[in-house]
Amino acid sequence: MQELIQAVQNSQTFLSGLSEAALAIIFFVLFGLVFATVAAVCALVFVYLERKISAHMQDRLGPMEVNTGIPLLKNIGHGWAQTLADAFKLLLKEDIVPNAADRRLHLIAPFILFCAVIAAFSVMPFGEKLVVSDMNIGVFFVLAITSFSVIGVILAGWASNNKWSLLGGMRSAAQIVSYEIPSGLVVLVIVMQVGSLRFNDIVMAQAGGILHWHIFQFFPLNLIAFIISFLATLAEANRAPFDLPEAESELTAGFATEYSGFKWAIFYLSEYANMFLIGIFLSALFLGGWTSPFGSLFGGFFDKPGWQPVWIILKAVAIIFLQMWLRWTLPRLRVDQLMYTSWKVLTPFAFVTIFGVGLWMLF
Amino acid sequence: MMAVGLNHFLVLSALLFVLGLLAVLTKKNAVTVLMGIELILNAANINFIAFSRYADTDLDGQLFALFVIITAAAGAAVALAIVLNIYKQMRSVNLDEADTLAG
Amino acid sequence: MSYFDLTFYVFAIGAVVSAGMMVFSRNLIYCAVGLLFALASIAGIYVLLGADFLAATQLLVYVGGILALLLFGIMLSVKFTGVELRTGTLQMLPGLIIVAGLFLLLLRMIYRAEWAVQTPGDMLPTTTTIGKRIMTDLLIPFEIASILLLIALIGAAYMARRERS
Amino acid sequence: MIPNILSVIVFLPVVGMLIVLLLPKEKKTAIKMVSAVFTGLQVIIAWQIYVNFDTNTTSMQFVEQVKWIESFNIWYFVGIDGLSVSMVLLTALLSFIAIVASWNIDRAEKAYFALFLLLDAGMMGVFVALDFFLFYIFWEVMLLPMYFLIGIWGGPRREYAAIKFFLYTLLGSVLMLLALLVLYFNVKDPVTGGHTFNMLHMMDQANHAGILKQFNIRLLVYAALFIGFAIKVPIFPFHTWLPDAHVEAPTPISVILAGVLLKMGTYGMLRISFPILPDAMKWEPFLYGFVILAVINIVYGSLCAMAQTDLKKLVAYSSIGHMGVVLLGMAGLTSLGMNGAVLQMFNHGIVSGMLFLLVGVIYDRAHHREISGFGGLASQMPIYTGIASLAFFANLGLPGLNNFISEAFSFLGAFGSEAFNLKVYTIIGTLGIILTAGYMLWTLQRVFFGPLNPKYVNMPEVNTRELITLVPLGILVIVLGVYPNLLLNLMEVSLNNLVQTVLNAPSFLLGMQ
Amino acid sequence: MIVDYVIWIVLLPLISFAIQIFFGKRLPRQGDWLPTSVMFIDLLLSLIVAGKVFSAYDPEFRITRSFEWVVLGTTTIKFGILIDNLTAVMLFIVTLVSSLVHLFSIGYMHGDPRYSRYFAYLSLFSFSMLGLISVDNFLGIYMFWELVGVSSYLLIGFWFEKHSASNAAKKAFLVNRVGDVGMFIGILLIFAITHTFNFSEVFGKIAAGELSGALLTTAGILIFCGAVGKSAQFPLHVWLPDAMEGPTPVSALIHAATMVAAGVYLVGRTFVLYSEHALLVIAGIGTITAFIAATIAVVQMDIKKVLAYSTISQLGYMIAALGVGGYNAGLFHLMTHAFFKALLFLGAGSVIHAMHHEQDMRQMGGLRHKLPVTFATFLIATMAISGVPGLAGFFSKDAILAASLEKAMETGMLYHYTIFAILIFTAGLTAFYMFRALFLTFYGTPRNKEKFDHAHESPGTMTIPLVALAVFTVIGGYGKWFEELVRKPNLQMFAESGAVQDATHAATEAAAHGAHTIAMVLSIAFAFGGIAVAMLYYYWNKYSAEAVSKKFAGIYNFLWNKWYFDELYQATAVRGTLLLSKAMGWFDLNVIDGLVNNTARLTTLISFGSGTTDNRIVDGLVNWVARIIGWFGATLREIQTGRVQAYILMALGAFILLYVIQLAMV
Repeated sequence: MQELIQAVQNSQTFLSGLSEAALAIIFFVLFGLVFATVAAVCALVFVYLERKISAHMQDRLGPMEVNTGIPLLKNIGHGWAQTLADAFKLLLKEDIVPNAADRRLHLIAPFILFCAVIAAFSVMPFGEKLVVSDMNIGVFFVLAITSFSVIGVILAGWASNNKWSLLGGMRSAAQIVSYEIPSGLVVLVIVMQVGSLRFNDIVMAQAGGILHWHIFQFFPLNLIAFIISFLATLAEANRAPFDLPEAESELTAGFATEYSGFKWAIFYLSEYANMFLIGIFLSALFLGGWTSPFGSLFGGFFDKPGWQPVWIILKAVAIIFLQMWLRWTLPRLRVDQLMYTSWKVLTPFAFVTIFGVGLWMLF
Repeated sequence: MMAVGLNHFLVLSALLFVLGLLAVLTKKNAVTVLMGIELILNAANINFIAFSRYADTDLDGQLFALFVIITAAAGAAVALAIVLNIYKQMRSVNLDEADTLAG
Repeated sequence: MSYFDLTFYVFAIGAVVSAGMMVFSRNLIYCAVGLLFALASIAGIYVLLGADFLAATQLLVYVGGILALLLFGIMLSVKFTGVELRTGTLQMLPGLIIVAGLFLLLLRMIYRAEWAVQTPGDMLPTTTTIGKRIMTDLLIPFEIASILLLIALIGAAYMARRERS
Repeated sequence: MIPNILSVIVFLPVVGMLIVLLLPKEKKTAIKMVSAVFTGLQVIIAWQIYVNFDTNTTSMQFVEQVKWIESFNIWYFVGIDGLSVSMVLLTALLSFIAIVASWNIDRAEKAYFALFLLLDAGMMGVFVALDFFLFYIFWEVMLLPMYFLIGIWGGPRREYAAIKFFLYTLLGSVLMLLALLVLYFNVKDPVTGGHTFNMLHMMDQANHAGILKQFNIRLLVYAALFIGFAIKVPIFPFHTWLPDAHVEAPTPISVILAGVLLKMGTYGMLRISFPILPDAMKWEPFLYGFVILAVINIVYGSLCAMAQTDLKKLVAYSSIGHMGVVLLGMAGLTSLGMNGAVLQMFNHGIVSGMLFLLVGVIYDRAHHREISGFGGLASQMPIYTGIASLAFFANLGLPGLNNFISEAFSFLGAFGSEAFNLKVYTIIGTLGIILTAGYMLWTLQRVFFGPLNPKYVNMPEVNTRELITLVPLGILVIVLGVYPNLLLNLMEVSLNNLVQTVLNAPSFLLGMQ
Repeated sequence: MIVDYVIWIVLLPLISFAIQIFFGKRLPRQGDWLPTSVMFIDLLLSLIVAGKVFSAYDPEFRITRSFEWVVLGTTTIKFGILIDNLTAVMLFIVTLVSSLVHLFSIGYMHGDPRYSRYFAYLSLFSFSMLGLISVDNFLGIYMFWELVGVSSYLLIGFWFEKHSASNAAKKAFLVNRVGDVGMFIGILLIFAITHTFNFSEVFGKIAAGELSGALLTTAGILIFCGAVGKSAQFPLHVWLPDAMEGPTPVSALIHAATMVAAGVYLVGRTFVLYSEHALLVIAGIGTITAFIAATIAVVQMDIKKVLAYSTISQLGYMIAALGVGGYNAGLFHLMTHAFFKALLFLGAGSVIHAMHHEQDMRQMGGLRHKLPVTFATFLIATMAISGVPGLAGFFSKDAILAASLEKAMETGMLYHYTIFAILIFTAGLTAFYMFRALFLTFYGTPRNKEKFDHAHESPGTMTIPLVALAVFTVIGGYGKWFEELVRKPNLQMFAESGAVQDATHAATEAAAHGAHTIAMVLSIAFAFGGIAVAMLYYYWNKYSAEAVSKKFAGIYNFLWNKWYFDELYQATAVRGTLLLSKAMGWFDLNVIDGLVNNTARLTTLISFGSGTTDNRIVDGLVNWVARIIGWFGATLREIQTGRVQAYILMALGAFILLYVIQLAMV
């Protein structure tokens, strides 16, 4: 950020006259918008993906009809514009706010949730250079920011002034908080191996082909760590097997019941953005991030900087597919089972992996 | 406004400290008092870190701030448990009602 | 106005305003939200002061943990939902006066005292040095802190249990 | 010969007391046995002292001197000479006999015997202590158990008597404390130059410094000491506690009270006031006052005795009379008189001890002490009458029995003293002999002779336990009567020395005028 | 060698006393044979001693042995035995009478419940009497003096069930005690000056003039007091008649021969001590006692009382004799009196024994046929005591009268003449009352028929002593041996300057002879006069005694009540001391104790006073202060609202305040 400002200042454009601070503001706004749109777009894609995959899993077609008049695109078919339609629907839909609810909170809650997820992207390594702010405490920052979402969930639950949403909010908050612990611990395993919190350091540690990926190091331990991390982050995103709070049968849409229209879209969007975040986060940590699986096999062709974002996104999509897959196959966990897995299964195993890796590294 | 120096941070922390204190002093609800306390602690942390930045090189200040955060967390947990117990006991958390220790 | 000053003022004002909101607002939740933004902006200020690790811990612990806790506290300690959460204030006037007096004193102190100020070095990543310092010099406090947290955990759990049963 | 025999004899009863305290309350006989054993041991040790006592040195014997409290130069300084050896023997003997006599104490035996042993230690301590501070401490230690012994196990008006006794003696000991302090601060320790409690240093007039040089101060100190000891003796105006204390105290306690405690007053005077302040003692008004009081004691005591209806009160008043004789003997400042006085202290201890035991015997059987209540016991209890008449005749000074010798010597000493003309007073004093004979025989007649009181037709004869207490005293009465040298040559040398030192002590009188 | 005998003579009775008192009951025949046999052994030993002394036949005969009893610095007290002619004679008399009395009491006391103890007391008495005689110093004599007193007390009060007996015993002892105290003061005086008790040393000091003049007389008189007490002289004679309560043999032994004689012996032993004036006093008291006793004896009806008063009067004679310088006359009379008075008492005892303990002569009469031996011996003794010539009594009484006449002639003082006159008159009286008693008991018609029939002669054990004594009464008087041996001691004998023969002795010899014949004539005349009058009243019953007593009722009652001495003493001394003691007792109880209790009450009052003031003023103050503090407390309490925030507020407020103040100050 600092270098950018310097560059602009001495670029004799009309902008250089502005004070550093003004420039900083401009850049802030700029980056924010960029990310918001990128995330939004990806989310829409994933919504569509999810609808199609879940359909095919359940041996049905999923959305096929919705299409647009745009010449090229219309012949893709397969209802590619479905999410667009949804998005437009939500945008246009009347935004109902329960009368006794706390208007302002009702408004803020979704945005807090959304910001938390989007902010995490600023650290994600799409390529060696392609990272917004190459923070030294990258991984730790992600954990910190994601914990914001808890607040958002609680406020949403509370602001909609109805028992179910409150309980849903509370329950999901509890779930997010309790799953934060195993995910935090597991991250520790990787950080121990790499010795640094910067994403790029972690990724570079895994350069050199699929065999160097962390998932395969210290054989069983890192794999367990990956699984724990996958499940924990899934639970944090209130997805699939852990999506009790939104379980339709009991708590309708959980904390989001009273939301409709644009705010609900925001929720929906942040959920999928969260999925995408998880994908990138896990691939960076375990699957070698932007390094190509082939390593120096094809003369390091695939390792060129250009391929780096492709690899990381591919891996992310794979993880997302895995998540969706899980969602539509596994039954929902009961609340006590939910808590049980978190405290009695994931956390102990996380400890085991930490100790294991720790000991292993000593010898 | 002159360049942001140490004094700015000190003023900021003083201000936050004062606001936290005000919350503690004036708020009726126990939880808000707890919030006030958290704010005071953060104000103190700002001081620590400011001095660790401006006054000496190694990170003693920051370490200390870290420990403050840890203890604050523990403190908040216990405080909250107590507040909830008060609530269970007296059906309300307003501090002015919890004056059984009155002289 | 340097970029640095700007961010400082942004965060400072954010913190003060939200702290003010916390103090003066009637609605409990608004207090909580006020506190939330205050803590977030304080995290920002930490970053400005080169304490990046601390900023992250601040966010993680305060915002993720304590604030969530407080919110839970608020919700659990309300007789029945739905009613506007009013929290009055006590002895506001005297409080204000005393607090203002204190603030003036603090200011006087700040400006009178000659702080042994050094020119700040550049912002180095602090995590490694903190990690090293904790594991070497401050091992014992660190262990004690862990025990403290354990105790707090058990204590809170115990009280909460009794509270529920 | 047992090393540091004096500490042993003083602290033996304390050990006994501890053992008694440890024993459970129920084990009554065990408690009694323990205390009997310990006092018995004390008698044996006393016999050791008697045998090993060197009769021809005037210096202190069996001396033990250990630093006790550095800062105030207080020493644990014990030793005995002719004056105190008889008292030590008397205390040991009477304690043992009193223990045997208190065999049928039925209330709180454990406390009783513990307190008794403490009292015994206190008494023994007083007689052996040569450091004024130590003397004072034992004086007080002896006081407390006595209060309880009278106060708890006494007769109907015991509290009154105990409190009166306590307050009286306390007044006395307060005055003594004042004197103690004056002496402490004004006597230079020849060795260190600082203050000292050591009596021997105090006796040496050279060490007197500071205000002790002024004569009126010396008189004041002497007066304070005199009153302190007078209460104990008791001398005429301060004596009213004695009859009450005796009447209310249980028999063994009144044996000890009469046998030993009274002697502490006179012993105190001989050990402290005479040698330390000889000129104050020789000051005409004081001395003649002393003699007049002694004579009053004799005559007044005998007359009051005659008027009593209670047997114990009668014996109490007779003790006052006999102590008057001791005082008279002392005042004469002749070797004969002094020896007579100290011998009288011993003999009176034996005789009054015997009398109280005898009264105790009747009291245990008839549960009352009214002389008129008895009558004609001689026919019913011949042995008891025999011993009683022996004691009665000894008390009225029949020659051939111990009291006569000491009374005769005291009177001879007083009458023939060159230093002062006590002839008239002694003659009045001899009146006491007639009066004593009078009330003694009168009592003997009313209690023993005449027709047998129907109430006591089947009064049991004196039993062996009582005999154990009475016979040794009886033997002593006769033996000392016939051959008093047994004791006299023990105390003779040191008493003559005491008399000489007091007689030719320099007088500060000159300084005053 | 002789000394060892004497030591044994003294100690044997003590040993028998010890054995008798402890094992008496268990001995065969209750142990009466032990003391009696011991007494006879003593008699034998004293005969040997007497034999030795007489064989030496030297007036200066003197053996002493002593040992150191108590050494006290300068003064050493020696105790020892002194034997000279006087001691020998006295030993003989005492042992003789004592053994005869022992013999007599075997019969007399037969069947008494405390038979063995009676003999124990008798041997105790003998021990103390023998000790008294043989001791050589003042303290020793005083000690035995008291022991004799005690034994007499025990014997008089032997039948202590009888109230009168124990009263008499007490009276005897106390009166003796009064006398003893006088003697003790005398001893004190002597010791104070001479620093020794031994007779010879004291007399040597007197000879050397250390003790002289007024002091000497007072010492003499004081020592004489002892004699007055013991020998029942004028002021202290009241106890002897009452002493008759004891068994008659006791009276015979103690109140006839031995104990009462102790006084005379004391005067004799310490004769040198008495200055002229002292002797006057002694003579005076002696005569007064003789006269009073004789007059009282005339009217007595109890046989033992008569004899008691006659003893007192005879003792008066002896003391008077010594007083007038008739040294060996007095002591000779002592010896003879011991024989016939003991005989009279034992005779009376057998009469009483025969009449089953009847002592009142009015119940007796005409017993001469019933008790022939007793009558015969009683008659001899009566003649002897009345001074019928030929018998022992005559010689000694005549010697006394002669001595008093001689003294009168020598000093020519009216005082001595009156003494002589009174003595002569009492001699007559003696004869009268003795024969009166004789006639009342043995002659005339028996007044108590029933008792008279039962009367029978006493058994052998009782009659033998009577006969023995009768023999001695007869032969005792003859022979000059007594005069030569028992010589009147004088100062020179003891002066260090060695014994100077008494030159003046011969001169008085002639004068004495003249006085002697006059005295003899007068005494015989009065004796027979008295006998005649007695025969007139009681033998021929010419005049009735009752008529005379009625006519002279005043005098009669006066005499009958023993000159009201008892009442006098009772009123003055006894009741006086009792009253005084009651007063003292009361004084002690109320005044001194009162004082103490009042001081206690006073202190309680003061404390009450200070208590009330205290709790009104001080307390008031305190309460007031308390209230203020309370008020402050209340006001301040408002601050303690219980609300934590309020506290913090206050704290901060205070902090700011302080800060500001500090600033202001700086």
